Amino acid sequence: MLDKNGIAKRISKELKDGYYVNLGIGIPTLVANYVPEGIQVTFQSENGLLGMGPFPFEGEEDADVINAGKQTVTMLPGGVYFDSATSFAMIRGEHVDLTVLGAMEVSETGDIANWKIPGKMVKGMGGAMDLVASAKNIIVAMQHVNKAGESKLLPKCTLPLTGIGCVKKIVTELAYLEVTKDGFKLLERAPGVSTEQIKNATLGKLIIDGEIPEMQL
Amino acid sequence: MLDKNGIAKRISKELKDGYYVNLGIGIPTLVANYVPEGIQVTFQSENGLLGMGPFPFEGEEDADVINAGKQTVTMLPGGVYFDSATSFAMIRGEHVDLTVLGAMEVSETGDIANWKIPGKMVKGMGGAMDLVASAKNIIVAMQHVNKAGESKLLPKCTLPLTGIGCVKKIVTELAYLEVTKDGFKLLERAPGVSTEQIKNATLGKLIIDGEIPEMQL
Amino acid sequence: MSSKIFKNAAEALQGITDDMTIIFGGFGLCGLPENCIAEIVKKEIKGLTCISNNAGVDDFGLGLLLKKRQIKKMIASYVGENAEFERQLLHGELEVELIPQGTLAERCRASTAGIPAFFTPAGYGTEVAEGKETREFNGKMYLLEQRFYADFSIVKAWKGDTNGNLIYRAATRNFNLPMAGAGKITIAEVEELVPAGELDPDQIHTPGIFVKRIFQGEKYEKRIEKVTVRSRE
Amino acid sequence: MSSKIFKNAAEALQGITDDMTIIFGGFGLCGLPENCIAEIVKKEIKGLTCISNNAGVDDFGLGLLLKKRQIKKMIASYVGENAEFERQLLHGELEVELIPQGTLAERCRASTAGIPAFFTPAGYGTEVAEGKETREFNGKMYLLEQRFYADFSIVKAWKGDTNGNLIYRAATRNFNLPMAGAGKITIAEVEELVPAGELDPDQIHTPGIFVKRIFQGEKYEKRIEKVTVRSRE
Repeated sequence: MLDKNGIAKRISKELKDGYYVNLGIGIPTLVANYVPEGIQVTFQSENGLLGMGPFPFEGEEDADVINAGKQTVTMLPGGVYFDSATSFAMIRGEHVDLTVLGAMEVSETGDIANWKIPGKMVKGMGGAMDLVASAKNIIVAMQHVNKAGESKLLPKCTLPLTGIGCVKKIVTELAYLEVTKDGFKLLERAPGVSTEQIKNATLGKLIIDGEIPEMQL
Repeated sequence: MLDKNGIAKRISKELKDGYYVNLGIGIPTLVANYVPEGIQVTFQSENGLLGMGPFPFEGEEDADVINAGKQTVTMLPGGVYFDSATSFAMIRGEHVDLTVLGAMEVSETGDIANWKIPGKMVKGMGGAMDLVASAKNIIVAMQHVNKAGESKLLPKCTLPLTGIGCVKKIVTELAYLEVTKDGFKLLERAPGVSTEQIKNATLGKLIIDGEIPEMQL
Repeated sequence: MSSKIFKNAAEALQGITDDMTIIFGGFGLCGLPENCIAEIVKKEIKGLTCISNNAGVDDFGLGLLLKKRQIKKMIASYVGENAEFERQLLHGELEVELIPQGTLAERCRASTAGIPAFFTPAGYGTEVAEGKETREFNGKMYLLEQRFYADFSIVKAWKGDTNGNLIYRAATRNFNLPMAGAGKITIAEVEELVPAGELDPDQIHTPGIFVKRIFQGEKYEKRIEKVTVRSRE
Repeated sequence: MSSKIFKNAAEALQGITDDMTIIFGGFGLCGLPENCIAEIVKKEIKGLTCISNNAGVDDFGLGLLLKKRQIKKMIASYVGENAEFERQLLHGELEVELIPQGTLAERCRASTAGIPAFFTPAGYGTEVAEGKETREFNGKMYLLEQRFYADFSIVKAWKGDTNGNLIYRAATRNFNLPMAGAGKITIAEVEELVPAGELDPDQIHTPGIFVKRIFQGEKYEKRIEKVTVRSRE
């Protein structure tokens, strides 16, 4: 079973040299800590930064340098600032290679719900709808089941959608899965997790094709 | 009767303090030489200059600093360079206060034809169609009649159109006219030109309302 | 000679009255037109429709207008971090229209650029697309989104000159740039106002033609919403 | 590590083959990707559809490709100043599509920004509108115009860094900026290539994400189309 850092670490193995990557708030943000050695990855933040670095040292925080999560950050050498229209030109124009974001539900056809729970205060979709409608490559980082123990990998989303048919991969504490036209294809088991456990935690159609390898982190 | 400089001079009286102005090639360019004292006018060139100044001194021409007519120019202090998409955002977004351009024909409803003569080599419309479709205030600077002696102020244009219902004012060697919903309204006669001469040179509907004053230049 | 220069926020905001639609620059609390917001609170202008990426926090940014019940309708992409907002919304005291962030940015840019409408993929297949025209281009589905028609745009820049040219610093460019020019009248407040000619014409982010009024803000608090730091080893 | 840096035009142009659609930056002869154009002449690539504001003059710019009959179709806003162009057009050897300049700029920007189509007023009521959808917004008529789908964009900048970030000088920004990112692959040639980190992140005009390949041009002639000067009194 993976913890949050484990999920981030598994996702980081999908990073490729030269990639431009947009990381959502939460677990996705942790992916930046596990960029494999020897490759260069540039992080985009949709409020207008490319080449985002780590948090600033104490006392060096700058109100003018924040990320999309409104946290103080730094810029790496070679980075660039731009405006919000240009930022979404990058996203909508498919110049960003990989988007990693969290989800409340994912359907077996790749629909994603992550912005609204009916009856609860709605905070807004922020940039999520643009990101999922535009990205060539979307990986969802989330828990396999919700707090009530119900599967978040469903035949059909029950919550209001953020986007349709867009999720390509999912990494949870239990598994690494691909969304195919036939359903969720199990690619890897988290360390110490059985295929049976994953099957029990997945409500949407799960494809188990042969022996499923355990993740190498 | 006005010469080219006279036409430009009459048009310059329509400039107002604080105006942003786009001048077309030919007579319109001359308007820049007659900006009334005490007012500030900023010239926009659609290839990406705001705050365009005069031609450079001999030997100071810079290949990177040209206007939309591809002539070497200079920039005044406080000027700014920008890209073509931003330039036409200024034009289309009606941020330019006045556009002055030449024409081959203008109709009594304000249609303009100035880019194409069937059977002749077509050079293209350049920025003219954007300018005439967008400007709040368009003044046409042209000769009243063409080389064959035919009126260029017509009931209907015979040449392919550049834009429809857009011309607000016309200054020719003979007159200063306004395009109204009822036709060309004669506002001023050029020095030494009679109302009769203007009537004879105008094929479109001409409105002569009372005594027509002579231009003061 | 006409001048774009105004003495302070109070003078620059002339003409803003109740029930107008106003576009506000900034992202979160970053790059906010602080002086204009404070002045609108002071002027007690009410019934506003505000277009802004966020709604501020309880005691800063547009949160200050919310607290005084000056906002009738909020058009934004993300409105978390604000308890008073939630209270007014749940009690039906506030109208809210939520828009995908990229669509919001592009609608502002379209307003500035005289583009009345454009197609975008964001929100296709979701409730955002309800009632909107959809169309396929090159095998992908898109929705038609329209520009705004706002009375004023209020933006904040780092440096400005007397011609209205603006330069933003770091991540404060955000929505300020596409919003500069988006309203009928654009007001820019700047940290430093310099004479025309002092800014490099190659480095100006917003050409002055988009800005009708400019003033140097009295002071900038520049509050940070989430201070995140790492310790020095 | 992957790198965007190429040694010269010959290497940067890898993959450009006959019958492709290529977008070229520049306005007139100002801000032209001179080295790439020279190399395409040398490579004798044929049947090209070229999207560019102008078609060069007889012996410079895209005129060099015209002379060698490498262009099948020219998409531009203004094609005067070129006798060979006129000859080929009148003899039916060349296809031409003329587009209003602002529409051309916006279609390039839309291609970069993933906007498939937008409404614009330019050309309404003229032959440019023939066969196009028209619609009224807020009492004014507009046409629907679509983005391009080009194989390559080739742009020219003043300075670039190894991350692909670009800074243009003076009026050379023109079509280069909206075209950077408009093709499937964007190639930038620059007068000076510097290491990443040397350019001020606030002053970069084209963020490197839009540029896939970059090289420092061997030399720049920067020809002037019309030298206009005033004499010193």
